[in-house]
Amino acid sequence: MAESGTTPDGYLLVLAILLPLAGILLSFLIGGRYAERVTLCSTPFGFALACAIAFHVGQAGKPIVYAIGGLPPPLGIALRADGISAVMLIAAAVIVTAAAFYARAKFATPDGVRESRGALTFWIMLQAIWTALTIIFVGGDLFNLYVALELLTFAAVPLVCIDGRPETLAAALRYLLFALFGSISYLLGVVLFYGAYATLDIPLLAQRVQATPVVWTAAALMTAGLLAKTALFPLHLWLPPAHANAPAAASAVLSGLVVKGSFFLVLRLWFYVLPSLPTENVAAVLGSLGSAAIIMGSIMALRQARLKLLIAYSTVAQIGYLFLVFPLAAGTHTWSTIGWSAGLMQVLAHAFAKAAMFFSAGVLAEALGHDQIAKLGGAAHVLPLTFLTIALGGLSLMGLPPSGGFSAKWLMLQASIASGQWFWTLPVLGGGLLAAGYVYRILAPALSDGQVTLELPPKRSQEVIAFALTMVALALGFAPQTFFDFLEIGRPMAAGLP
Amino acid sequence: MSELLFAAASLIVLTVAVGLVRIFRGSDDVERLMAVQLLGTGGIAALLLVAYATNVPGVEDVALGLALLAAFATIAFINLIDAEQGDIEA
Amino acid sequence: MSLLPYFDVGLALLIVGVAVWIIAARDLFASVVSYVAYGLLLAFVWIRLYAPDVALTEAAVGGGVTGVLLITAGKRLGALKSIAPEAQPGLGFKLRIGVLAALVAAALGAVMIMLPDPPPSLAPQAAAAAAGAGAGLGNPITAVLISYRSFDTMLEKIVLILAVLAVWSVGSDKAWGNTPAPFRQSKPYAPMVFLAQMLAPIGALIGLHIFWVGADAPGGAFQGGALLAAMWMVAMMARLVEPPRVDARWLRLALIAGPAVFLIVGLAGEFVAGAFFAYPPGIAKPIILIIEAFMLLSITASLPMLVAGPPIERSEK
Amino acid sequence: MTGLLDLFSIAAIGAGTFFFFAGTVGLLRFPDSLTGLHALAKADNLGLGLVVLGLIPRADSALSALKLIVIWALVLLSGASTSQLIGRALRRGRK
Amino acid sequence: MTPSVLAGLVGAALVGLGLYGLIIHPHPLRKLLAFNLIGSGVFLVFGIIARRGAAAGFAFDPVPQALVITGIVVAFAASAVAVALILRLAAVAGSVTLDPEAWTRPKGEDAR
Repeated sequence: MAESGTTPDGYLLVLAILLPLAGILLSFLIGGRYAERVTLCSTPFGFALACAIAFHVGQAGKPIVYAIGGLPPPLGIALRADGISAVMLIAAAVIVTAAAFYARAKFATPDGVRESRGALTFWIMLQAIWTALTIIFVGGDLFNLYVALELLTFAAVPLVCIDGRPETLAAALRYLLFALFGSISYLLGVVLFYGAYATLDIPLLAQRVQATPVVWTAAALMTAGLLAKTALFPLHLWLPPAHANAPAAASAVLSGLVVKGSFFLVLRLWFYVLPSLPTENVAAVLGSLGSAAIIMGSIMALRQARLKLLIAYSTVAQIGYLFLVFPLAAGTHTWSTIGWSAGLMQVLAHAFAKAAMFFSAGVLAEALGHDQIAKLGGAAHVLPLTFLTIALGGLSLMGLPPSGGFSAKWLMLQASIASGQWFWTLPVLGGGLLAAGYVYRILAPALSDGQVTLELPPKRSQEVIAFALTMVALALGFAPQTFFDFLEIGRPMAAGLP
Repeated sequence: MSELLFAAASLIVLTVAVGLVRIFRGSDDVERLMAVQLLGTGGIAALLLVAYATNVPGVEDVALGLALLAAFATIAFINLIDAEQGDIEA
Repeated sequence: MSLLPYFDVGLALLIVGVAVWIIAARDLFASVVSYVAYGLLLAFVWIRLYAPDVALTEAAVGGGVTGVLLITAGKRLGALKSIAPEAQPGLGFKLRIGVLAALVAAALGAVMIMLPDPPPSLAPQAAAAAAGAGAGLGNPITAVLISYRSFDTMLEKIVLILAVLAVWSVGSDKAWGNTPAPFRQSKPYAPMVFLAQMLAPIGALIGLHIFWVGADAPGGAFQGGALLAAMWMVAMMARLVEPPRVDARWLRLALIAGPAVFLIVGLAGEFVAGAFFAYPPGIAKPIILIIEAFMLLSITASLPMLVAGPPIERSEK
Repeated sequence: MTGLLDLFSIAAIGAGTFFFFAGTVGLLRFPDSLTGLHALAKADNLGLGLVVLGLIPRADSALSALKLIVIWALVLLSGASTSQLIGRALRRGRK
Repeated sequence: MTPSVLAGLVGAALVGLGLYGLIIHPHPLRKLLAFNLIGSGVFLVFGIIARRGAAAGFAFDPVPQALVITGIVVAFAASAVAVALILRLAAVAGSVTLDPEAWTRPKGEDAR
């Protein structure tokens, strides 16, 4: 199951990491407006590399591997791409590319200056988020993943406070403190794993782990740290101010992708490092926290006065759904596969829908000069495409067909019933109803007859980018069975696969 | 021989501890600063003694680093104290 | 009965005592001063754990440069009189958090006692690799950092670059392209200039020495770089030199030199040695020294920039 | 020969430790803590010098021995300069 | 009690103390000091595990020792970014409060 040797196509993994990494170094050196050009030039190549990786994984039907420096674990570090890595790589490349093109208007270096603070920071940090996520998705070594997590934090925090207002600085600082607590807790778990088994390689650990107190403590510490970074209730306090105050292009990446990075590592930990442990109780705790997040996040979203804060609280709720994967995909039952598909579908559907929502909120705030929900009366008549995007994205958040969100929630219901854990249907359905409530709160005034004046005409290209992403979220609802089979590639407990 | 080195180190660490009490009780920033500097001196002595007794290689370099950094931190502290007392523009 | 166990227990009590003080001290300054003392005591523990490399890193980066970062922060915060810290939390809250923290510490302490015996270790593999395909480095830690786990080390340099940019990015738009605030407002008096003039060159020499011996003895690019960085800061504190402009091309080049050279060598490895980040046998040691030299440069450039803070507008000076 | 060197080491380190000890006793007995600290600084620098002297015969190499001396010189240098700096900061602060 | 076990207990105590300080101190600079205490406690655990792994002629397992060097540098970078944010917040807002209510409530509207 766990091969440590390099596969012939493994070099693709190194290239996928080194491409954006070289972009960071080049941008930092030559600076100025070149940082933007470097980003825009490298994103298509990154997308192509992600597709190539997915193609090779699909063809081989097993993970592709690269041992860095030709040194196999445990002494060396290995990179590994399986089904979920490949899918996440593609999602990240698409959303980062979209954010880059969306942000061109706001983060262009002004004429007459060689270099500006906001532009240089945005373009380099965007590439850094992309680099960090790539490593997280293909990393096979727990300490290497720690460095990638830190990279992600250092890239994400400055984006929150890029416009320098006091409330954004306070939000960024809170975010940083939560993230640092998360990293150090994760790191403590990592060292305990090393102390118990003298390796940090995921497949090697999976072969060796036993249910000892040291392993449980290590897993608990790592999980707690990752939950703080993923903003799972009750560690969600930092997320709404941070995501709501960042510029729209950054919010989309933060909400759509960055929190998924740490969630991805929670998946790796429980389904790839510890699949052999009896984890029913852990799954129940994570599922309960997720359920609480769905309900609390949705209720908070209903109460927000600002559109971006509403969308940010909606992220808190949608993150809750992700954690239902733990009780619903546990073990090797036939329903586990359904639960697994549901969880990954939710990751993808939320990533695209939420990025589209934040992009739309950005267009709206720019055009109207505010994002107060109470003052949206009639706004849909002047910004039809933007509100269509919000409505379609909302469809996915609520879980109505046809959308990726519907597939995800439908599969969750199926897995709950098939596994006899009917109680998980309550948060799934309740969250859908509450989501309908908060999406209605945006759309109802906007579709009414009020009069709004545009301060600035909306940027057509930005509206189109948001709309395109929302279409991806809808298209996910039509994903064929082969797509779900692909997600099973390399999963240790996959039922019915070698 | 090593026992004697340990004994000397223990005694010096004890005096270091008394210096630390000084930091705790001292009401004055300058006093606290001097106590830290003295802690550096005693700490280096005790470190050398223990490392020689337990055969840790390369400890001279560690002590060199500590000596440099003690001076470095002191300069930073003096800048801080000067700033708090209102930097006089020269 | 040896004296050493008593010594160790005394040291342990001392460290925990200082840590309690750092948390409990009323006044921010007292807390920061104690942190510097704490860094020194930690170096002691690392020596007791037979880890002179880490002792040096902890003393230089964890204690020294972090201490100065906090001191500088305290200084700049002190200049702003209107800082209103919030009310202290209530006793009940403190009690509950205290119990939680005590439980975490107790659980962790129990786990430390329960670690498997005999302990698993990669030391045999590291020894075998060093003797065989390894780079012929006498210091196994340097071998791990630059060879077996080179990928981590390169990424950590990228983290430093991002941190520098993050620090710069909190400045104002108008300040971009200027220099960070000087470490000291007024002209220093003669003894400080004298001390800096003596200390900086000697310290730089020591830093270079520690870098140079790092291939075979405790030391290396991290430790040497941290000392060189400290000496650059000493020179800036005494106003012998001023902080550079954030858009200075040489500064940018110095900051990226380490990871960039690492990246290029790593790419070349695929063609020369058959794998990314592999070193061609035979000339591995000189190549590693070249990488380390550029990393030394990047560390020396980045640490002072992290302490100096964002660029400031001319009028703010 | 070794016995003689050992004796030298013991004597020097013992004397050094005594100075550290005496400095601290002085600190506790001086009425003004600042004068006490001043006295302690002198005693400690001497103490470190003696400890270093005692360790030199035990150093692995000439380079290590040289480093030991440099350590002491560095502490003396920074101690002397910082005393002046601190004194100045103090005069201004307590005026 | 071996030095490793003793150091392990010290590491555990430091993590607990730091956690306490991180949560209860309202001032972000004090929180940062507490974070550094947790960090040093975690690093000590690395040191113990390295020391326990002494084998094959090494007095320690070099892998955890190398990892901790990376960890120390990363922790320093984190502290530097936090300090920059704290100072900037103090300069533009005159306060370093982290209370989200102080910042997120829109003018004239009750956000709760």
